[in-house]
Order: sequence, then structure tokens, then C-alpha cells
Amino acid sequence: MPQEIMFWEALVRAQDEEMTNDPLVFCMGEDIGVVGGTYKATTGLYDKYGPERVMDTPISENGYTGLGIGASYLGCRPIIEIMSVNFAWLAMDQIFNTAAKAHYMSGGQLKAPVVIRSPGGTAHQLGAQHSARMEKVFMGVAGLRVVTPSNPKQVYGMLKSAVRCDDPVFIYEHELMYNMKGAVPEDEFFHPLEGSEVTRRGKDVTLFAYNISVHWCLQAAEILASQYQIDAEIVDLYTLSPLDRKGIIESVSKTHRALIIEEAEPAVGVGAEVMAIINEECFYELDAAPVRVSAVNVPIPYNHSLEKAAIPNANDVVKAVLKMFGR
Amino acid sequence: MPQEIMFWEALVRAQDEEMTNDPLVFCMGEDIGVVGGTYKATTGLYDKYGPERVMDTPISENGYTGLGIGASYLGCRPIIEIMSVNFAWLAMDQIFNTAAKAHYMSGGQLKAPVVIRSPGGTAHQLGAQHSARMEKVFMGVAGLRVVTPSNPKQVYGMLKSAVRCDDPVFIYEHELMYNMKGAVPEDEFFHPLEGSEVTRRGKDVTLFAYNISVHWCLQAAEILASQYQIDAEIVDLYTLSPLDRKGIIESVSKTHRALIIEEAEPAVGVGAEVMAIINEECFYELDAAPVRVSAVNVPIPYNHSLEKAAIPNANDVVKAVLKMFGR
Amino acid sequence: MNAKVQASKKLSLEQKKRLLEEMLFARRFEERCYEAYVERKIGGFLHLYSGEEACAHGVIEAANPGSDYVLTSYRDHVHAIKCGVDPKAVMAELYAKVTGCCKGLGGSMHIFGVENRFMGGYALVGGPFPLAAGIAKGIQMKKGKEICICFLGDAANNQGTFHESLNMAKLWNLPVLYVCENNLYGIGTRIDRSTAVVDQYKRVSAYNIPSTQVDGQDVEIVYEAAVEAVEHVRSGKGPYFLELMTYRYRGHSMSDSNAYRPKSEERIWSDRDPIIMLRDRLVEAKEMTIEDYKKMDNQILDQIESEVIKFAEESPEPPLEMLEKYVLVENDPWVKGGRGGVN
Amino acid sequence: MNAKVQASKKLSLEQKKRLLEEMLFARRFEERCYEAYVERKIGGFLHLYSGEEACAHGVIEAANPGSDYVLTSYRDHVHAIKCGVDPKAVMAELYAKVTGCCKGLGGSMHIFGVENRFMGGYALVGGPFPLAAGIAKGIQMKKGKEICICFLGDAANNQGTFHESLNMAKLWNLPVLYVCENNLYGIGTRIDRSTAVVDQYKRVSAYNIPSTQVDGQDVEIVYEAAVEAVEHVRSGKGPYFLELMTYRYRGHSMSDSNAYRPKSEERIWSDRDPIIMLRDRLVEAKEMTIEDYKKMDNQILDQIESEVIKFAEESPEPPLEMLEKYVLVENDPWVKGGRGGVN
Ligand SMILES: Cc1ncc(C[n+]2csc(CCOP(=O)(O)OP(=O)(O)O)c2C)c(N)n1
Ligand SMILES: Cc1ncc(C[n+]2csc(CCOP(=O)(O)OP(=O)(O)O)c2C)c(N)n1
Ligand SMILES: [Mg+2]
Ligand SMILES: [Mg+2]
Repeated sequence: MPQEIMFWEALVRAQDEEMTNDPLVFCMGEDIGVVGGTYKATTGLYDKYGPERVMDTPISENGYTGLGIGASYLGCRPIIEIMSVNFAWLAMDQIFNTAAKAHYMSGGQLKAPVVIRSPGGTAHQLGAQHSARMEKVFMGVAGLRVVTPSNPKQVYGMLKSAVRCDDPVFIYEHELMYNMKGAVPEDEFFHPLEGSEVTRRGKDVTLFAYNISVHWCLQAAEILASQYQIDAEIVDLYTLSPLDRKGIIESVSKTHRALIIEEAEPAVGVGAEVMAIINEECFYELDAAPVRVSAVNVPIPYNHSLEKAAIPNANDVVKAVLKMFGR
Repeated sequence: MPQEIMFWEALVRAQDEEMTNDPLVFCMGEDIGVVGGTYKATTGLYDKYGPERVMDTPISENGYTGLGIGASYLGCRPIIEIMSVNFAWLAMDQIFNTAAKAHYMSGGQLKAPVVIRSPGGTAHQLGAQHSARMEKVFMGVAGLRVVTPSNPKQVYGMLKSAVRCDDPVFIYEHELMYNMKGAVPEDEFFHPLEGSEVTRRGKDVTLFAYNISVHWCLQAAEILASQYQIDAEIVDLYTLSPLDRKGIIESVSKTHRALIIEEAEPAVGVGAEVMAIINEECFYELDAAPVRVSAVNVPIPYNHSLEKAAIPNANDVVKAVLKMFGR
Repeated sequence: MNAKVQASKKLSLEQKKRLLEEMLFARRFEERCYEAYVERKIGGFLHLYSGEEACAHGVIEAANPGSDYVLTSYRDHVHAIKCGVDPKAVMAELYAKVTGCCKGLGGSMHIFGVENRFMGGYALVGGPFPLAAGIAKGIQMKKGKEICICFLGDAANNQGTFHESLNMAKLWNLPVLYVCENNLYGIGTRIDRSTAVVDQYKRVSAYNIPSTQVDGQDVEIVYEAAVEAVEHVRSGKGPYFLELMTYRYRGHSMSDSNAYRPKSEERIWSDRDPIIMLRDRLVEAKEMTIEDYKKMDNQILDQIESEVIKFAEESPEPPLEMLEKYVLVENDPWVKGGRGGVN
Repeated sequence: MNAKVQASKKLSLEQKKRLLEEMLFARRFEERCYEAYVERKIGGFLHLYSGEEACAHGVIEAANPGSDYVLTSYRDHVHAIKCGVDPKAVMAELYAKVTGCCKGLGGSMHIFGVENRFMGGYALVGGPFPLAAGIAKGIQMKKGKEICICFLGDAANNQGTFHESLNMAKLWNLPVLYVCENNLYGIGTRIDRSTAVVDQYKRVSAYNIPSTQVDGQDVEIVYEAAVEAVEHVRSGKGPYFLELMTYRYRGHSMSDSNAYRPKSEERIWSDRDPIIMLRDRLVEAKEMTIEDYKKMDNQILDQIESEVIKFAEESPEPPLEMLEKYVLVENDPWVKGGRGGVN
């Protein structure tokens, strides 16, 4: 019987299991040890595994990310938490200049199996410097895998696969999802790091979503079905790099209409990329122009009403779908 | 009579004029002073303006970028050269967390009129860590202007406008273009920081290009015209952020076919974004699926043949156009 | 001559009394923020300064507030107010109102008061280091007499920008004073668990920058050290680094339980409260009575309620049109190519 | 006991002779690279090590090459070869051939010889600092007896990663030896124009890391200092920082004119050539004759031509299929969810 646990608990369980399984797995990040992590993702691990495997780092994002990469060269499996994705700007040098290129430029000699986890997204009024949505930045450069779980089961299974996978993997989490509950199987399992998942089957339009926006789409689909008799399919793009072309084609070929929702500013984002794939792969299947629903192109304001206005939601999806149907 | 000068000479002239015009303009970067810049963009300026206005910086990309931003708060107009865009990963924190947000989060109190110039692109066998094409990274976050000149005249006029503009402006240059010659008017002039330019008029298909790829498209258009009687229009997207929606719509509404060439890996790139705009604005004008011609999704290999194979060229454009026409 | 300089390093009686009032105001202000946060009037992250008041007050008092440039981290309300930013505008900002100093767009971590030369609170640890050096560079370019003061936490010093900025500041002889508010913790991590050399003032020998460490709880001591530091910087001798040993009373932010700190340690520090110490000295010197102090306190509490909170409560929220207003500067002529444009 | 340790710090005669040969090989190798670059057989950026040979050789000789981990910047051929990477594979890499140590994908700035524990040349200044600390962390986790040696330039020390990495290395007592090859310049910028404290070994007091500065032109001195440094690190006492004063003979890279350096300065340093100094000492001690040396040189030149260059010339280029081969690890089972996958 799968148990209902919170997203952060799924993270703890996955890390705990992997640390027990392999003595070379270790966690590092700011305040992940004694305190157990800002979002509780490492609760209890410090007491269980000690400071050498659950390392509280100095505030040195590029430094400790690079340190994790170096350790991974030797077969260690570091799980690096960057407390907030906004701080990842500081670590991009090591993520992209080293982790994403070490295997290639060494002609296959080196592997850099680091896992980097970090929450992004707009939470509640954290202001411009703490509300970045950076999924697109991680997707654009060859050599890095990017996954983004939308529920506890996914994050549990993905983190476990990511730890064992020989590639560097970035896991894009969401600040507002750590307390979300969901069923996670009691038996150990590993989630694929490539693919997508049909969260809701439908025939009229596909809503492509990922991470928190899957939940917005679930709401939107309810409204569309009950109030407008529009049967929306939801595809959860849990892998952002490489995007699941096959899954995208399959759904669009069925519904002939596509909407992509993303939490970030529109430019060069997930929405644009999914549209490009649709244009490349199934343009002639389309019954209407594909649509993206994105954030307003602004840094995130502190004021709550403006913040809400900046970020898309279920209603925006409903409106965009209705417009697509000329309603 | 416009004079033919090299790209780097246009940069020198623009900076020299702006430094003469305003004593608060200063240049900074690694080896830009005594040595005059790796790509000669500051030749002679150190001798003319001295070390306080032509500053050789330590190798501290995030540090000196932040320093430039701080100075710009006070009305200074720093022109920061980041020697290679690969090194800009180190400065992303200050570029995006500070420069792109200062005006907004201070409620309009602060302005951060820095100019950051940096060459990207794949040059000749510089290898994985020196061949990044990062235009897309700069385009994705609100608050930063991004322009990318394709010739000496553009860079001269854009740099001058960028220095005077109150926004932070990123100028994406290309390592292979510094010795390119082109006419620059003898009279001082200022180039817009928003817009696009029709480099070649045509009626059958639009080739959207920017920076060095404009030149690839010029070659491709010649071949298409002379060998295949296809009359291609070339639109130079010299502004990457904000992209010129009007220019894109106008051309696609005329030719009904669109191809975008970009030097970077495809994911979440310029190609995807232009396609998205086309889908949003003139989907029903299209006679064929829009196409992007991008780099192969790899870090850049050192070997010259593989390197060439990784990067798109004029022939790839020709092939893609022919395919679009079913030929 | 020397004697005179010595003398000016001491706080006058008038200053002490004013500082007592200012620090008490700061304390009450912060505590009121705490309440407002609990009442959900304030959102986001909220980092309070209670316990550390002598640092901002002692240092900024030694400079020219409103003329010298100041910037700091997210723990920024008190620094802003001491620079002259209207407490009403700060509170309104926390309430996300359009009358806030950043029109409700910034929030607690991003207080700005550019008119008062308070150049901001920054939420990225280490962000202000290079910005401060840059402001100092700007002063130098404009041949100003001002200095720039950059406050920062102990744990922030492990950020690469610390190293990069201090090196440049010294190299180019920039008029910047770095003030480390060493409260022994970065969130829940004690300094010796994150930092190989815990005495921060010793680390700057790597840049040949002069430095001192003093008690950050005693505003008189802070002031004296700061006067010397400010003098050094203003006289053109380049950067200076001042380390103040202090302690925050509350958790790192409102969401921090504070469980990682031993109660005994907390007690040692609260016994050396900067406000109480100064008050007791004034009382002992018979410059004021406990009664006077209580009256002052009541007046402050009243002022905060009837002016500051009232203003914040009654102010309107920013209109929706403001959402996109400050992304880029509006109507900048150079965007179109200024005079003439392409020819 | 003490005397014995002392004794082992000195190079034996056999070692000196071998090092002379190795350094001369390195010099000739690099000069041949120069020619090949001019002939356009080598592309990209090429940074030569001529003049600095005593640094890599003295330090790596004092460690266990092939067992201890070594990494450095883009100026990396000689370090790789000293670690045991086949010079043919290095040259073939420079020629972008599939027989190159990185199959022609890396190039001059990215020499890797992981079998020999040469963990790479990196083109980003400052990149190796944290990687080295991480390798040391890996050693620690695996309870290995190895150490990690990280070579870096003087100008690289201004990168934030220097600060961040050295702090962590000390904090966690990591077995890493940082070796600064101080050749007085970062490209065309003299050290005193980029760095507030020019003696790099002094900067690390900020991390409480022991350090020394020695003559980097005299391989015997380098070796002795390195033996102590390596011993310190290997014995579990944590990181060490060794500064070697040296000079590069050529421009920063092939595209550098070198115009910024006074000829007189260049002369002072070439007068203290590491190879000539060692040779002359051996000749003076009658351990070899100038004739022997010339013979050795000719043999080396011949070997480079008839083996190294020949191999590189005659090797094939990588096939086009290799373009996409190493972006991600091929056929990793966990990508599909390993055993079972989603249930
Ligand atoms: C770049 C970055 N990394 C991490 C954080 C998260 N964070 C916020 S405050 C803080 C601790 C800072 O401690 P210190 O510098 O001592 O200042 P204090 O809060 O004690 O005043 C951390 C880790 C951040 N805001 N920015
Ligand atoms: C992050 C980064 N910034 C800038 C550069 C350009 N660059 C390459 S080498 C170099 C100078 C390095 O000097 P130093 O560390 O002294 O090493 P040396 O070349 O003297 O051996 C610079 C600025 C780079 N490669 N990486
Ligand atoms: Mg602190
Ligand atoms: Mg050097």
C-alpha cells in the first residue's frame, strides 16, 4: 500500500536509502546538517550519518558545487542542495563549465555524477531576488540532465535514479511544494530520468505542464470539463532536458491543440521550446495555433496582489483554452 | 563618406567618443588597458585616458561586474568587457540578481546603466570551455537589454546608445567578427537598441538571423537565388531582448515561410523563441512549418572537422529551405 | 591637536541620548514588525536586527548619514532608518503599500532610500561587496568627499565576492568601509563550522587592508572605532575593515526556530544589551532616570502605533499598472537611437 | 630520525639526472608544439610552459605520480606528461587526432589522463580550485592515502573560487596541496597591477593554511619544499600552499606578443634557466659532460620527431560519429529507471 507522505519526506527517504546503499553518497549544502535543511529535505540525516556525509557548507555556492563535482570524479555521489535557485547563478560556472563538459572534453574518461537539487519558483512575497524561475537556464546547455518532479513519488524515484546515474543531474524543485502530500510506494523504486507522463487523459486539447503547474492544470481541466465540456489532456513534462519529443507528438497528434504553461517569463522558455518541437514534429496535426501561458515579463514584485498578477494560474489556462476554441 | 573600418576599430571609436563626451564613462576588463584588449577593442584608450578610466581588472568576473554596477548607481557609465562569454557564467549573479533587478526592486529609485560587452560563439578550435554560445541565457530574464551587432556600423552605434541608455545593456559580440570590415558613417550616430533590420529583401521565405549568422544567411540567400530561384528575405534580429515582434510579423506575413538560424544548441534558444512569436502572432499566415537551424546538441569538440559539423552554416540553411519547399 | 582628535572620537552627551532614543526606536520598530508578521500584515522573509542595534547606530553616527552611502544585506530596516529613510516609508514597504520606500515592490529584504543614500538591502549573500566597491569607485570618479559603508554578516565573508571585492578595493584605493556584523551564526551554522579563521578582521590581511575587531554591543566603543575607520577611509587611505562582535536575539528570519543556539549563550549576550547598557550608564551618570527612559519608550511605542503603523495600514496598495512600470527605464530616448537614430 | 627525513628531502643523483632529462624533454616538446602551431597543425589556444619546468617536475617528483591526483589550468601538457600520460597521446591530442588522450575532443587546454590520475587541464581561470578540494574530499571518503595537487597561476588567485575553496579545504582538513606557479603575470597584467598582496603565500593566512614561497627555477629547491608540503598533506594535517617564483619564456599564449614585459626582466629570468642550472651543477660535479648533455638533447629531439610527432601526424582524425558520443554517458540504466522503473 503506498503511503501518503510529504514532498520533503520523500526527499529524506530517498537520500536516506541511497546513503545506506552506498557509502560514497553524501549530501552537502547550506544548513542541511544540524538544521536539517531550510525545507527539511535532509531532516535526521546529520544525526544518522554524521558531518562528513551530511555537510553544512559555507556560503560559497560555486565553491561547494565545484567541490562536489571533483568528488564525483572519484566515484562519490554528492547530492548538492542549493538552498534557492536564485543562488545557483553563483554556481553556473561549475555547473556548466565543468559538470556539463567534463565527460565530453575528456573524451569519455571522466564522469561527473553529481546531483544538484534546488527549489525555484515564486513563493509568497519573497521579492525580486528570491523568486527566480530558472528552469530554462538549466535546459539550454548540452551535457546536463534536468528533471522536475511534480509530486512526492516522482521526486523520491527521480532522486534515487539521479544518484545512481553517471550523468550530472539537476533536479528543479519548487518552494511551495515541500509540504505537498502524495502517495509513495513502500517498496523501493526508481523513476526514469527521461520521459513525460499523462496526468489526465483528454481528447480536446493538451495542456503541457511541469512541476507546480501540473496542479494548476488539474484545476483548469476540472473547470474546463465541468463548465465548458472541454476535455483536456495534461502531460507532465517531468524531464526538461532532454524534453520528451515522443510524448509531445503523441498527445498533440491526438488532441490537435496544445497549450504550454510555464511559471517563468516567456522569452526562451519551456513554452517556446515545446512549441518549437510541435512545429518541427507535428505542425500539420495542429487545428489551432499553439499557445503558451507564461509569467508577465517582470522581476517578481513583493506586493502580493502584483505578485499574483505576475504569475500564471489555473484561470489563465482556462481563459487561454477558451480563446483557442473561439469561446 | 562612410569609412570602411574593422569591427574592433568601431568599438574603439565608439568608446573613445563616449569617453570624451562624458567623464563618467569608463572601461574595465581583463587586459583591456596596457594590452588594449584581447580583441583590440580598447586599443589606445589606456594611453589616452589613463588607468582610472581604462581599468585592467583582476580575474574576478563577478566582482568587477558588481563593481561596475555599483558605480553605475552613481551615474557612472561603465563599459565592462568580459573577455569571453564563457567567463560570464561567473558574473551571472551580479548581472541578473543585481543589474536586471535594481531598478525594479527599488521601485524605480535606482538605475544601473552598465554596458557589458562580451564575445561568444564558436571560434577556431577553442574547445568545450571556450566555445559557449550564450545569447539565450541573457535573453531569458526580465530587466536586461540584449543587442547583438552583425557589423561594424551596428556595434559602433549600439555601443554609443547603450552607454547613454539608462538600462543595463548586454552586447553579445562574436569572436570571429572583430576583424570583419564594414562601412561606418563618419558622422557620429546612435543606433536603436530595439528593432530588427531587413538585410536582404525577398518574397519567398524569411531567414531570421543575428550576429555572425546574418553573414551565413547572405551566402545562403545567394545560393538559393542563383541555383534554386528562391528569393529569401533576411531579417537581422540585432535586438535579442526584447525581440522585435513587429519586424517578425511583417516579414512572415509577406513571405509566409520562416527559418531561424542560431549558432547555439537548439533547446530554449533564439530559434524556439522566434517560432513561438510566429505561432502567437501569425500562425495562420504560415504556408509551411517554421524551421530552426541550430547547432548539434554537444559541447564543442576541439577537432576542427567535428567542430565544423557541430555548428550550422550556409549550406545547412540552403538544405533546410529546400526541404521546406519540398525540393 | 591629537587631543582634539581624541576628543571628537567620543560621543557627546547629546549624541548618547539621541542614540539611546534611536536604538530604542529601532528595537520597538523591529518588535512591531514581528507582531505584524505574525498577524500576516507583512509577508515574505523578515530578518530582524534586535540585539545588534549598536552596530548600525555606532557606525553610521560616525559617518555622515544622508551623505555617505550605506548598503547592507536583507537585515536592513534599521540601517535605512538610521540613514534618514522615513520609518513610515519603511513600514509601508513591509506592508507592501504604494507609499513604501520602494512602492511595495521591494519588501523587507530590499529596502532602498536613494535620496538618503541608503543604497539598498540585498537578498543575495555577498552581493553588496562588489556593489560597495563600485559605489566607492563612483565617488572617486566624481571626486566626491563621501565614503561608502558596506555592512555584512560574518557568514557572508565566505562568498567569493568578499575576496574579489576587497582585493579590488585595496588595489584601487577605494573609499569603502566594510563593516562585519559578526553575530556568530549564518542562519543555523555557527561560524567555526563554516569558516577556517573565525576572527574576520584577520582575514583581510590577505588584502593588506587595515582592520580592527571591537565589541559591537557597546555603542560608544563602536562609535570610537568607527570614527577612526571613517577617518581613515575619508582621508584617502583606502578601504578599512571593521569587525563588530554582536548577536541577534531572534531567529535568523521569522521562519527560523533558533533551536541550534544554546540558551546559555543567548543569556550571555542578552545580558549585554546595547540599549540597556547605554541607558544604565546614563542613569548612573544621572543624565536620565529610569522614569525618563520609560517615558521615552512609551512615546516611541505610541509614535510607532499612531504614526508608523497607522500610515502603513491606511496606505493603499500599488495599482496593477505598476506591475510592469519599472522593468526598464521608461521612455529612454537612446533606445530609439537618441537624436536621429540610424542614418 | 630527523636527519633521515632531512636526507630524503634531497634529490638523489639518479633523480637529478632523470629530472634533467625529463625537463629537457618537456622543453623540447613545448618548442615543437610552437612549431606545429605555426605550421597550423595545432589549433585553438596554445599555452606553453617553457621556463617553468622546475615547478611541475619538482613538485610531482616529490609526490607519487600516477597515484596522487594532479590538476592544473590550460598550461597543462608538461604536468600531464610528468604524471605519466604518454607524450604521444598528448601530441596527438594537440593534433586533434583520435589517438589523442581525449580522442581529439579536448585540445591543448583540456588534457586529461585519468588512468595516470592527471585530472585535467581547465580553461576557466579558478575552475580547478574547488575541483581539487573535491577530489581531496573523494580521497577522504574512500579513506585513500593519496593526495591531490592543484597547480594554479598567480592571477588565478583573484578568482572567488580561490577564497571559497581554500576555506573549505582547511575547514574540512582535506588532503590537497595548492601550488601557485607565480610567473608574475596574468596574460599581460603584472601581478602588482591586479593583486593587492603580491606574495601569494601570505594570502592564505586568511585560511590558516601553512605556506611557503621558494625559488621555482631551481628544481632541487622546489623538490625539497614540495617534499615537506606533500608530507604535511599526506600525514593528515590538511591543506598546504606552496608558492613557486617562476617565469614563462613565451607569451601567455601563441596569440600574445609579449610586448608588455621589459627585455631586461626577461633576461634576468632566462639567466636562471631551470634546465641549464641543473645541467651546469651536474657538469660541475663531474656527473656529466656537456657532450653527454648534447647527446641527450639530440636523442630527445629525435624521439620527439620520430615517435611523438610521427605518431600524431600519422594518426587518424576522430570519426564524425564521435561528435555526439560523450555528451552524456551512453546507455546508463538509471535513465530508464534502472531495475523496474516506474511502478
Ligand atoms: C547567495 C546566497 N546564498 C545563500 C543565501 C541564504 N542565506 C540567507 S542569509 C544566510 C546567512 C548569512 O549569515 P551572515 O552573513 O552571518 O548574516 P546574518 O544573517 O547573521 O546577519 C544564508 C545562508 C542567500 N540569501 N544568498
Ligand atoms: C574565468 C576566466 N577568466 C578569464 C580567463 C582568460 N585568461 C586566461 S589565462 C589568464 C591569465 C591567468 O594568469 P595566471 O593565473 O597567472 O596563470 P598563467 O597563465 O600565468 O600561468 C586569463 C585572464 C579565463 N580563461 N577564465
Ligand atoms: Mg551572521
Ligand atoms: Mg601567471
